[in-house]
Amino acid sequence: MPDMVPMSVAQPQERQFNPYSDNGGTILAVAGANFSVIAGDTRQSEGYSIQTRYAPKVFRLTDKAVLAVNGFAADGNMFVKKVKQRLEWYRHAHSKDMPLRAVARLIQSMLYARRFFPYYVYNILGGIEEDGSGAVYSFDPVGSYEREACRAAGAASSLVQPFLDNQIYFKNQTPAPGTSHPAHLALTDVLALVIDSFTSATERHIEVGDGLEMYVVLAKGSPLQGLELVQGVQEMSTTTDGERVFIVRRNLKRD
Amino acid sequence: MSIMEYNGGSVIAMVGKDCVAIASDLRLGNQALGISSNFQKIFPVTDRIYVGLPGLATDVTTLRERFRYRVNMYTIKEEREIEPETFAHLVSSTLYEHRFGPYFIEPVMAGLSKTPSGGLKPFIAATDLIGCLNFAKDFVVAGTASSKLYGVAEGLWEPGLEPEDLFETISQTILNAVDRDAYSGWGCIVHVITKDKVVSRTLKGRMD
Amino acid sequence: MNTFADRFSTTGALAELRKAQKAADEEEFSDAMWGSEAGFGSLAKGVPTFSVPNIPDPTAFLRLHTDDHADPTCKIKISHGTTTLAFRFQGGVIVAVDSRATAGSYVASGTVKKVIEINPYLLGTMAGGAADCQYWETYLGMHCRLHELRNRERISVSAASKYLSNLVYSYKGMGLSMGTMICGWDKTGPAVFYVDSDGTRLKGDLFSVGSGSTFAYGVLDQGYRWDLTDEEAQELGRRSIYAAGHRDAFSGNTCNLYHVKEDGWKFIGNYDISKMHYDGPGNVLGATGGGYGYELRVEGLSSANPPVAAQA
Amino acid sequence: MENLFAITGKGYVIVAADTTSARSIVKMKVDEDKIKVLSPHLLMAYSGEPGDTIQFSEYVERNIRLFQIRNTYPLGPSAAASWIRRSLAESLRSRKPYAVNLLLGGYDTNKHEPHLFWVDYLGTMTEVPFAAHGYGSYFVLSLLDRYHNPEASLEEGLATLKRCIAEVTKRVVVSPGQYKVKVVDKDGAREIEI
Amino acid sequence: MEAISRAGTVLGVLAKDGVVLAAEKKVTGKLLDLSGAKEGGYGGSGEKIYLLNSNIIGGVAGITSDANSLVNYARSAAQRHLLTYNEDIPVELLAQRLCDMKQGYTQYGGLRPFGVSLLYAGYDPHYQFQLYHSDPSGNYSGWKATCIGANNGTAQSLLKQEYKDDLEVKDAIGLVLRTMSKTMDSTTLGSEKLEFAVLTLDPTTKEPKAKIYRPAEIDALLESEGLAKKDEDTAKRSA
Amino acid sequence: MASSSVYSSPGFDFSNQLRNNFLSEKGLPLPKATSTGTTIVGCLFEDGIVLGADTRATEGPIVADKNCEKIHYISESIRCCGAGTAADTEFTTALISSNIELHALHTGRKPRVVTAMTMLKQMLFQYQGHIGAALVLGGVDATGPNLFTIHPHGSTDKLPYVTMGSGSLAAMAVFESSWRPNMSRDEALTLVKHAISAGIFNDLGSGSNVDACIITATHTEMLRNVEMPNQRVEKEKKYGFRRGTTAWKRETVKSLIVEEEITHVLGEAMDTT
Repeated sequence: MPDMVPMSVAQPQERQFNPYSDNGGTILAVAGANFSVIAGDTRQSEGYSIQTRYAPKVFRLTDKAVLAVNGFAADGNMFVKKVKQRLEWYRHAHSKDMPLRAVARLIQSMLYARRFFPYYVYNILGGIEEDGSGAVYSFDPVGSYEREACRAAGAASSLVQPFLDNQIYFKNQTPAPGTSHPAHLALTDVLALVIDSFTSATERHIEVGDGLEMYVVLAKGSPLQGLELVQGVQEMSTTTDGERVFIVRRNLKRD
Repeated sequence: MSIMEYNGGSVIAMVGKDCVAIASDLRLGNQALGISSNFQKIFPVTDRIYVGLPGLATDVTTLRERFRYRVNMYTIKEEREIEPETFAHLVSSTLYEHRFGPYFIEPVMAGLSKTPSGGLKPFIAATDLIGCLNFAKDFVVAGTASSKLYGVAEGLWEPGLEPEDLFETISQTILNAVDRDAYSGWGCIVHVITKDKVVSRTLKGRMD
Repeated sequence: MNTFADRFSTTGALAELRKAQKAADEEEFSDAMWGSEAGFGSLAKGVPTFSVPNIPDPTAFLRLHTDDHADPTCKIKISHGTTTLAFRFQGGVIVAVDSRATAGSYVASGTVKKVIEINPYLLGTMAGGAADCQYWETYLGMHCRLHELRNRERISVSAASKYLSNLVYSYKGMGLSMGTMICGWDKTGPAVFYVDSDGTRLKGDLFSVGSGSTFAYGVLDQGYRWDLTDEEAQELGRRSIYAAGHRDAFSGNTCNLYHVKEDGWKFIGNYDISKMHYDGPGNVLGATGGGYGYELRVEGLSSANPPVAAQA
Repeated sequence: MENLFAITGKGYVIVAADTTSARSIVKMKVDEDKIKVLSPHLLMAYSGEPGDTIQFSEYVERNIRLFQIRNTYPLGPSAAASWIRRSLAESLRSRKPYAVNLLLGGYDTNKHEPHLFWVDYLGTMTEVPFAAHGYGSYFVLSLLDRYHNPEASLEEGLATLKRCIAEVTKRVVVSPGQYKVKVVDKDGAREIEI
Repeated sequence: MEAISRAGTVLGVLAKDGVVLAAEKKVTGKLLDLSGAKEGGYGGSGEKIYLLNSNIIGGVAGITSDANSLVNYARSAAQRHLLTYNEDIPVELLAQRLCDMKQGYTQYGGLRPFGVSLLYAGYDPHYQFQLYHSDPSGNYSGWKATCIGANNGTAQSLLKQEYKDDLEVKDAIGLVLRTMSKTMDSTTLGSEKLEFAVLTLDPTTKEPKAKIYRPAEIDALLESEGLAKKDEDTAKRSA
Repeated sequence: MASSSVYSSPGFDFSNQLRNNFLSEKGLPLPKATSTGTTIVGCLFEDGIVLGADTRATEGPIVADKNCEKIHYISESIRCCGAGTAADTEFTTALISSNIELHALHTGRKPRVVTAMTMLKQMLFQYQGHIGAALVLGGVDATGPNLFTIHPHGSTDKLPYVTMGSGSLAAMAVFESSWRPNMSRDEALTLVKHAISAGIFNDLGSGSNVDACIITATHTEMLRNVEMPNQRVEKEKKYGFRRGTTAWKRETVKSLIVEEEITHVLGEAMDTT
């Protein structure tokens, strides 16, 4: 990465092979009982400058799987392309979409194949499992992965994740006497939390902003759960009888 | 591993309705090793001013003693208690004096200042390690968990919180932030300063 | 001394890797990809292949971009820090681990599964690079199954650990990081083997691996006996992981406890370390009741020794 | 590798230090006393950079003694600890800082309480019920979390100390063989054989 | 010395659970601006009794300007001790510090000694409650009850008669006020002529707590002791 | 060590430097101070000068202060915008402000902008760039309006329109395309707002609000937060907690209304009542 600090002291030049750059941004995914929400901002930056205000970080892989990638944009785009290619092959060979569980393992082996020349990408895979439950899988750059209920990654992950711990897992909150915390949140609550997470991150992290894209994956046969009332929702699914994918867009601050 | 992370520790201060709150964790570490789970980083300056000193622990003690000395001398000479604004500048200039060999501390101050009409007004401030003052209207944070604190506080803080609600908000903020920080934690303490009392509570935080 | 050896030993491995990479480049778009092998396809060939940057010293490249100790600003953070332990006793093997993953000072996850269930009779633990452990132990599981199919009997713990050890040893110097304990029950009874990415493989009764291992040893050594009852042994495992989770900044969150017996392993439970501190592990076998935390244990006790007269 | 341990109990502090003085890979001396009796009710165990340890501990010893001569009463444990910490913190700002880690055990004869302070070479100080310096601390702190009892009798305290020493001897690669143990209580400071 | 014997009386009595200090104000008058004094102020309202550190109060007799300078010195010395040892300065040590300085001024030509005597009433964990006296030459001594300033001889002998060991603070307060009322030049005793302070232990924190009385509180106290203005008969009777 | 007075001697104290070198030799890198990524600008118009600044202060990629003040007071008709290390700009301008005041009292004349500029450049040059202050200094004096930039190493420029900080390129682009000599006051203010906005929106180091200051021979007008294009939208949810949500172990209440206002905390505050 070129040194952006204008007043830095000259250092001895060293030629090193550095194919990586950090393009900022943040992604986040939350799994519900029968849905999952996968979101990312759309700013792509390098150092102090914005490369583009609209570079999607979240991609629909199939009707039941959505992948968010964050880190080095070039690696990320290439990686998504390759995953999509593998899924396409799978569809041709098996005439069905690859189950989410299998997509997760596929992504692990694809990332680990580059163990010695890693993709600089943090992946979060969200979608619906074969049993109809919402699921989120998070990956590190070399492929270790884990199924979780919510996960933030990228530049502002350390700002967003503890907030989600508190609001989604109810960490450190004692329930009112005689009650207990709900196991799953409603879709509209999750969407509100996601939007607030991103507006908060935009306030305090310079690399987050411009736009927000939220994908919602609904389990097969699940009702819309208030999604129809959300302003600007758009359906992306290819079929109407399987899992359904929706996208919701919001503006974020541009400073 | 930055030197600010050597001993760990974080502090946050928040403004409420006619009150302020300041909270810190209680860990003293030696890098990854926890040494003490009762290391105070917040000290009373006067009745209505508290200062939190997260950073290198040796400087926590040294600066605490220095500030106490300078404030006591101020009180002796001026024959009145120091005001939070004045104290903030005392802190700031003490740190900037060491511009080229700084103390590794990022102080956070919270207090109630007297208004000309005789009322009390919430005051919070923070400085970086060389004394650049930041007078925020909502909250200020510092320490190893600062980025986590910013994120949670930005989400949870609302204007006009009553003392008891402010206690809940600041407690939830610091507890969840330090749980995501390896170098902070081991219990937290919260001080809520109102016009007629200071309530200090030790929280039941994660001990790992 | 290490770097000296590295410089002269990596060349051989490198050439191998280059060859492998060439194969991989061709492999990636080969016919196999179209079939059902997609995903683990490359594994069926015996040794998986890896792409390597086309530069003189890929190891240095990897170190430059992933090792956060050498350069805190490096981009690819590989999570470190862990406490895992396993010990053998008369009733089998106890395996206990924490669940925290950290990247720098950030606690990246508090729910990591650091026990890898290789098959119903074998467990592997995870310390060091999470991906390295996950991947190679999954890979080991595949080969254990192949062994069973070929030889009509379960692989011994010793053989499985040797297989893993040989695998990672072939990548020595390339930057793999793995410290694992392979635990199981075979014809010889309960067995624990320690295997790491340097190629070390040790048979023993009691091991603890990771940044918090010293704290675990402190409690484990004092309470360990061969003739522990099952309950005592499980309690000792929990208590040791708690000790490490408490003192070590890079360990904590929860403790996962497994017990390997003759008929395979059994998951005993997941215990929150903070809850163990304040309330103890709950109503479980072997628990002594009450929180493990020091200040809870000594509540109301005082070292002050006022003379009797002064008290009166 | 040097190890210092200290444990408080009912009305006393036990301070233990290994007795080896090493240079490179050689043990130069195996019966070195690393615990100074600073005043009738104050003990200081030290480890760190060879040379600095002796110079600093003697400097402290003489100054604490001087205070006592000048002012007819000895400094209390916490006042002494504060002064020592300050000396270390100030030395850190000098051309040649002392790299010395300390454990200060004392008995407050006014309040009838034992006090134990953990001080490192940066001048970090905290009061604790038990403490350790050196690689041994990574093993014994968890052990003491489990076994330490603030109301233990001296015998029980020494038994816990023996556990610590046994653990370190078992697990640390280069562990010192012998330890010197001193205890301070209402009757003053004295050495104990274990 | 001359100045001291003419200065307002300062009187101190040590009790087993506290120390009491009282002083006679000389500078009085309708025109004196006492608006600052009403607040209580940091260093005592008037001219005679000062808080030297949170565990020590001092009473001065002598040249007021010298006294101010010494009080400042004492406060700095106490703060320096707090800075180095993180504990309140022991009472005797503070007396020593001041005497070291006072003595220095007697030794060199061209420098005038301080024309001030002081009483130090304080608490520390070493010797509990203490009362010291220091004179311009740099001597200091500990007392159970003593007096400096005008008429100190009379007061001393009165104290000698009336002092009993195991005195409690409330008895000491009475003793001090009665003695003051007899020794003071003026016939009436009231807040405009008297400064008064007590050092005790805070019952909850067990830390020393100094209380320098406000004018209104002094009057109230005198009232309760039956020594209020123009009430000398009662005073005599109770004595 | 601390002097016995609250008023310590002026100047820097280097006593920690040896220690910090010692610590960094031990492999503990020294931390970074708050810096203002910043866009600051200034331009001439027919009656005087307009200065402008954004209000974001950053610590690495984190926004430390969303609404800080970067236009500092030097004298009634001289102001100075600061970019770079925040504490340095703050204290350098404060020091020069006080020196200018003394200078004005000494000479009995209104201070000149060049005087302030010379003081600043001499100070910065003396510290060889170690004081990281990049400044835009503007004001009106007896010689008319003057506008300078001062770089951290002490070099200066005198130009009709200037920009500094990480957003300087974005802001300069606006000036280059639209600045004309002898603009009116409103035109100049609008131009400055545009230039700062360009920095706010296109440079990640700059953000939040626009501050401006218009200085003419007779009058100085500080327009704090003259534009606020980045107000946070209302949150989707309320995040109040039920009282009793947080578990706590111990509570102490220090009452401040009783007559004895202070409880004793080891020599902390002194009791006088």
